[in-house]
Amino acid sequence: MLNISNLEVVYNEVILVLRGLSIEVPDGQIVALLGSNGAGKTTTSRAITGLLDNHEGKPTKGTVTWQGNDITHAKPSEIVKSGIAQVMEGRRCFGELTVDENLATGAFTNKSGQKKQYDLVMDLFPRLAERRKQLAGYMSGGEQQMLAIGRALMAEPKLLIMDEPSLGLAPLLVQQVRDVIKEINAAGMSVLLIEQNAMMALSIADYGYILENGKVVMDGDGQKLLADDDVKEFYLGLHQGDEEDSGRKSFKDVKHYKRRKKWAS
Amino acid sequence: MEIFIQTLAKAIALGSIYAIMGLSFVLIFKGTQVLNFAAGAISMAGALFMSILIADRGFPFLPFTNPLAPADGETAGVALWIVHLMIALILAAILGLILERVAIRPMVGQPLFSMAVITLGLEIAIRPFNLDATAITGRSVGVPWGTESWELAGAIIPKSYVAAIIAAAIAFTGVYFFYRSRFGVAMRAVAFDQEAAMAQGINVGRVFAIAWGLGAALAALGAIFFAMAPWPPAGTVSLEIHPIWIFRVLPVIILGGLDSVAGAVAGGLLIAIFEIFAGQYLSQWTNILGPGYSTIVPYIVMLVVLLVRPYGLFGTEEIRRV
Amino acid sequence: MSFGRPLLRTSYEEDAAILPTWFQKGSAIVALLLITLMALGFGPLAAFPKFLLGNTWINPVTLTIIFAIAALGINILVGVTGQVSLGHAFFMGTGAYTAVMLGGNVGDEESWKACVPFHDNLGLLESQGQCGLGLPIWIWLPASGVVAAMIGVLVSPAAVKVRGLYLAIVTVGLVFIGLHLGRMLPEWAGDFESGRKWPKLDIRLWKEEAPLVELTEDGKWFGLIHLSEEQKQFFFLFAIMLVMLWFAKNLVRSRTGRALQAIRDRDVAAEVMGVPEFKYKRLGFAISSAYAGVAGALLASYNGRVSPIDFGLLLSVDFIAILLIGGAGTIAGTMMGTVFVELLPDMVEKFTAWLASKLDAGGPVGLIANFLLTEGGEGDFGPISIATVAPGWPMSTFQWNFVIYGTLIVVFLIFEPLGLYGVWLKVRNYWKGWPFSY
Amino acid sequence: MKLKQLLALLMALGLVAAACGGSDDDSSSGSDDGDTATAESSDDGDSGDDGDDGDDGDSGDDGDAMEEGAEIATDFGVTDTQIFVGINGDLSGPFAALVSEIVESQVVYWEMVNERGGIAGREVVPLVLDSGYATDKGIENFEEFAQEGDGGVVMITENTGSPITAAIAEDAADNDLLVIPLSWASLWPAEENVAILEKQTTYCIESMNGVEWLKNKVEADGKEAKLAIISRPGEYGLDGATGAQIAAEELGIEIVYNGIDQVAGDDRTAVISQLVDSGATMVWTTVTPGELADVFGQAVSQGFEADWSGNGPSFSYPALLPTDLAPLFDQYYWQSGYSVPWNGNDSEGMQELVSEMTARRPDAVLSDQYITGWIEGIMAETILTQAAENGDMTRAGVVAASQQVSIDFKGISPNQSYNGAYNDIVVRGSYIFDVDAEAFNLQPLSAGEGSSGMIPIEENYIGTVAASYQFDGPCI
Repeated sequence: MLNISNLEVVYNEVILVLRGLSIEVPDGQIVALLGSNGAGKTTTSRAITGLLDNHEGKPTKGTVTWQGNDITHAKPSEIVKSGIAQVMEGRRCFGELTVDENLATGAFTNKSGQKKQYDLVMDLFPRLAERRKQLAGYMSGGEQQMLAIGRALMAEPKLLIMDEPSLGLAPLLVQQVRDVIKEINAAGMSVLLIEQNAMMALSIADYGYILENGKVVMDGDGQKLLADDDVKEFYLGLHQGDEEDSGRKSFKDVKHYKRRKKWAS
Repeated sequence: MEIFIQTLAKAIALGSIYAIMGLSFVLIFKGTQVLNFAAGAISMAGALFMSILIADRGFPFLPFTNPLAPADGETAGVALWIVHLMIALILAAILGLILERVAIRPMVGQPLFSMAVITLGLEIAIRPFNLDATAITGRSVGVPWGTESWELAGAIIPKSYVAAIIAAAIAFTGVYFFYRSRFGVAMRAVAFDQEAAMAQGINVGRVFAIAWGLGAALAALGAIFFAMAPWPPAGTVSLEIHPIWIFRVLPVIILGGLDSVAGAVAGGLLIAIFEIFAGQYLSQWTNILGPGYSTIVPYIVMLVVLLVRPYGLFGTEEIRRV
Repeated sequence: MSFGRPLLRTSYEEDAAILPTWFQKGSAIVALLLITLMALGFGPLAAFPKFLLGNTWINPVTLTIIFAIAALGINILVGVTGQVSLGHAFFMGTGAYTAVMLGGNVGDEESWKACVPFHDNLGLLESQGQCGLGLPIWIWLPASGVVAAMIGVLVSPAAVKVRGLYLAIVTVGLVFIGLHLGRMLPEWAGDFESGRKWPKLDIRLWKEEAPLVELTEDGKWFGLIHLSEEQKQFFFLFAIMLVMLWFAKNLVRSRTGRALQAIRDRDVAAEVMGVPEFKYKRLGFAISSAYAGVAGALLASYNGRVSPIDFGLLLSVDFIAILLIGGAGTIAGTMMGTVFVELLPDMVEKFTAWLASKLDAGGPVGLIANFLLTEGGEGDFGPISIATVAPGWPMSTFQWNFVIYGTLIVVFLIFEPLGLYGVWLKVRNYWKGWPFSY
Repeated sequence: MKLKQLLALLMALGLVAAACGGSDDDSSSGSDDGDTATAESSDDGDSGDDGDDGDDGDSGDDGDAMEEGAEIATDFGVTDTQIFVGINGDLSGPFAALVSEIVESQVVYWEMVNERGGIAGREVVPLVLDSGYATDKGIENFEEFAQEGDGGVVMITENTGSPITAAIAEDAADNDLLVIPLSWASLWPAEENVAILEKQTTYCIESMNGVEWLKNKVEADGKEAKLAIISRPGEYGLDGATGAQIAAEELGIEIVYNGIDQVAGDDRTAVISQLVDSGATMVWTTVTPGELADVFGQAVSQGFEADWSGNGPSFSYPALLPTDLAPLFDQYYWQSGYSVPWNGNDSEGMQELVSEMTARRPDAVLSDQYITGWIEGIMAETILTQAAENGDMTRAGVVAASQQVSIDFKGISPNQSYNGAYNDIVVRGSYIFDVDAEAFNLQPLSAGEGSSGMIPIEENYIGTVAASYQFDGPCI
């Protein structure tokens, strides 16, 4: 179980991004972390995986614990070794490496299980099996996303952090990614799903957190959040009373000042 | 005809030395995104290690002497010499590791040119030690074959030329296969996207260390073969090793493409062939071309190639932001 | 003016002001005042540089001013336009030689030795080649900038084709071609190592004998104030630097400056937004080269001598070091970087000499000196030998000076990769948020 | 508005400046000696430290000297107890290894002089600065030596390199500061360079002697004398090559390859190929040891056989004889020089040098560079002593004294005079050595044995060309 409590993260020693964030990812569950741009979602994933250093950020308060061990200041390689892998935002495939080599990098900490995981990934993504010798840089966005997920799976993680896996993908592909997540989860892996696409995320999440300005402002079961009015209005873009039009509304009518989020009052 | 063969042999031998040096640059650049301006200092230190081992028979501040070294006044046999060469390369690699740990590791993720200036600082700081160690006396690397040469169809080909070509071939093969190994793939991943590589659990620090260790060893290899008899320092380790890295090898690695192993070799050979052949066959035009014209031939070749192929012959076509 | 709220800008003019805050205005005034008094040898103020740089501190400081002008140029090219160039030395050389050709004395009987070149025996070389036209400074100084700028324009197409490190190395080629030209044309360039001499920095109206403003003799200026030759040159060059500084600062905050920065940040995006990439890269090269040319001309003039070998690759590399140590892209950073790179070696040298003089002083300083320094006697240990020659261990102070200098560069960049400007930013941000840390 | 403020500020500054300037206007040279004047009388320089912050090196100006300094007039760099001399050496640059040995022996020389009571009862303190062979640093160091306050010196006893010497020549004349350059180029007899003291044989004359000697050797071996000249760009190369050309012209030797200025850059293939093609039987080089090793090594290994020699700095036994080329140098190269090699004869001067150096620096390794530093020491001592006798140890007085002296090197090197027309006083003798790689064996001085491998063939050799050539100024 991953447990983040009261985490504060400061960039460049001046910019406070996370202000006492607390979330939990129980084993075997899919947890969604939602929020608009700049809410601190990606920072959260960096804080878990130890990548804050690259961005001049550091956790100043609070802890991240993983299966009882404090990993707040652990090195990325140690964290991956302990069973947390991530699919980074924007896929970040190694464009100059072939598909096989990309997958090999994913198994860097998992030398013994490399063969097993490789077969698993090839089963999961038949597309990749067709393009094993191709340079990753020349593949389409969807294929790259699959490669990125496959690469993360190569480490045989117990927790998979996915940062915006649906970003920039066609709806059909989003659907596919969603299915893959479910499949992975069904195999016993817990997933921390960081998304802007709240609909997609909440539809499969066991639990969800909504982040604003570096704090959790709302949390609850996936279904409960989906049903929440504020979530509907601000994250799903649905307006109350417009429901029969199913989301079609003129933005002329949007008067934000009229409605305040209840957590902001 | 003899002249042509002689010239060709010299060009290929010089190209081999350029290639070894280029490989050192490429390895470090690809692994750590650092353009290593300290290569001159590191390589000269490596050559000094060789000289100290084989000529002084041990470091003065250590209590024991080198038990393998040949007796005073004698030169080592080829096998023994190669053993010494290996030890010197290992010492150079250790120096590379130390420098990486002390000066480069804390800079992981910093801009390219900041790192380059760090290496420049290292070069400035290490150079006096090299100067002090060579002082005024010529330091030999104890080459077994000395100034001996072979005759081929009337052309005189020094054995050192052949040795340099063999060394470059071995170095190239080694680096080529290294790049296909587990660590090699990790290194290329780090080169492409450091953060993504970290996210895969690749220990970037270790990759940096390996790149610098190997790079330093290659640098020392280049310097040791450049310190053999027919080359300018005439069989000695001299401060002339410092400038060759910056002044003559830069066009080589740029021509080949900064991040290409094959490019380093091709660039080295191409530049050396142009340089040596221009020196040999255009010498009657010196009045027009100016004294020492062959020194700028590499740059002219580089300019022409780059205007046609902006990322060198084998470089990756990607805009590197600096 | 908004005291106490430095980031509150109520108008565009205020935002684009040269020195937007009262603090900056104030510190600029204080700095000017301090520098002026220091150069005039105002007792307590001059004691500080004297301690760091010795009695003749004004010479290295003046040299630093000249380097600062060139550094402003490279900042415009590398820091603002984002084109990494290692060819700055070449442009400085261009400016220097332009100045020599135009400002060097006419080769008549009574003029300088430079006009009667060494190489006239045996018909080895043309004899009258090394003479200039004897024009005054107000012609040769701008001209050297213009000529360097024109050559910069000629080079600039390469920047569109080649990028990043590749461009940096291509421009290295320029430096070597420059050196080669220097070797090929000794009748123009003078001897490769010792070069050619030429008249000094005086301001003349035309070619008359007595200068309008005397800069190369001790004496009174305008009947007002007695200054030494060094002080006069210092103030003159300092004034030129201020003008160049003002221009550079204005450039950065103008429409052109914004276009250049857009190209730096993402040239393709800038092009899409209607900023013509080639035009502005060309402009960046032209302006930067002009600065280099002017600095080169002043350097030649201040040294009294110009030779091809002075404009080698290491000079160019110096400027990259200046930019990075100072913090690329900002003028304040450039200035700080110049001071660091140009004056630090001198300071280190003076420091070790001072330490050596304290060897017998006792007290903590004496202890440290005793620990570090050795005279080479029995039982006297320490890494630094103060004997003049010390082959082997311990090494002489002269070699240690370089070790210390190199180490300082490394240590500094490790602790502050953003350069001196980054240090300043941290301090400023700290006080901005004080007493809240963020 | 902002501009106006700035202007107002500048005006204010100007006023302040004027006020400050006015206050110490009467002290002749501005700020620098304002505070030293007060410290003048209190301390009398007890310690011999050579830290150049000069905490106790008080310099009298004219007035003080008249009162206290009795008969001897002084201005800068000479106090009642100390004489400061400057050494502007390359201690970290390309020639650091050579120059640091030169400087070391000069320091030893002053130690010896001081032990004998100094000059005119004053201790001689050498101040050492490092130029790194960079012109602007060299100029900066010169300014430091030339200052008219603390840290100023009365003469510069060593100034490394022709370029730096050329750069400061004019300022030296302006400041009346006498300079002994570490440069044998024949540039300094010109009238403007009165403050630069040429020492020993010039490169030009050395080349004349060397070429003549080579010609005799080649012809004695039954070959036809065909000369190749190779030199590097710069005064050194030009001066040496010019001398060789003059000799060839006078002696009617055919120059089959004229490589003046050609040894430039890092790649010398062009020079080597032309040299090998030329069919020369004798080669005169004016290059550096590294360049010689390259050209010589490759030419000889391509089967080029000729007798080689060159100006002194072309060859360096410690740098070249440990190399694999040593047997080839032994066979084909003859070294030329300006003085007897280390322990090369029994003359009084040489024995003094050997015993003093050995006693004071037992760990130093045998080297001929000590001779150069020693010679500079002898020159400076002779000149300063003359100036003291004249009762004028001002800088101008020292320059004047340098024009009166004849210097006796006591058998180390041909004696030298500065008293007369250039053509009459120029030193025309040089030394020629056989390179003996077998004998070469460098040892610490204390070992008392070892050899540089330079076996003298000709001492103070004056060829017919050099003997009769009329010098009216520099060769080049």
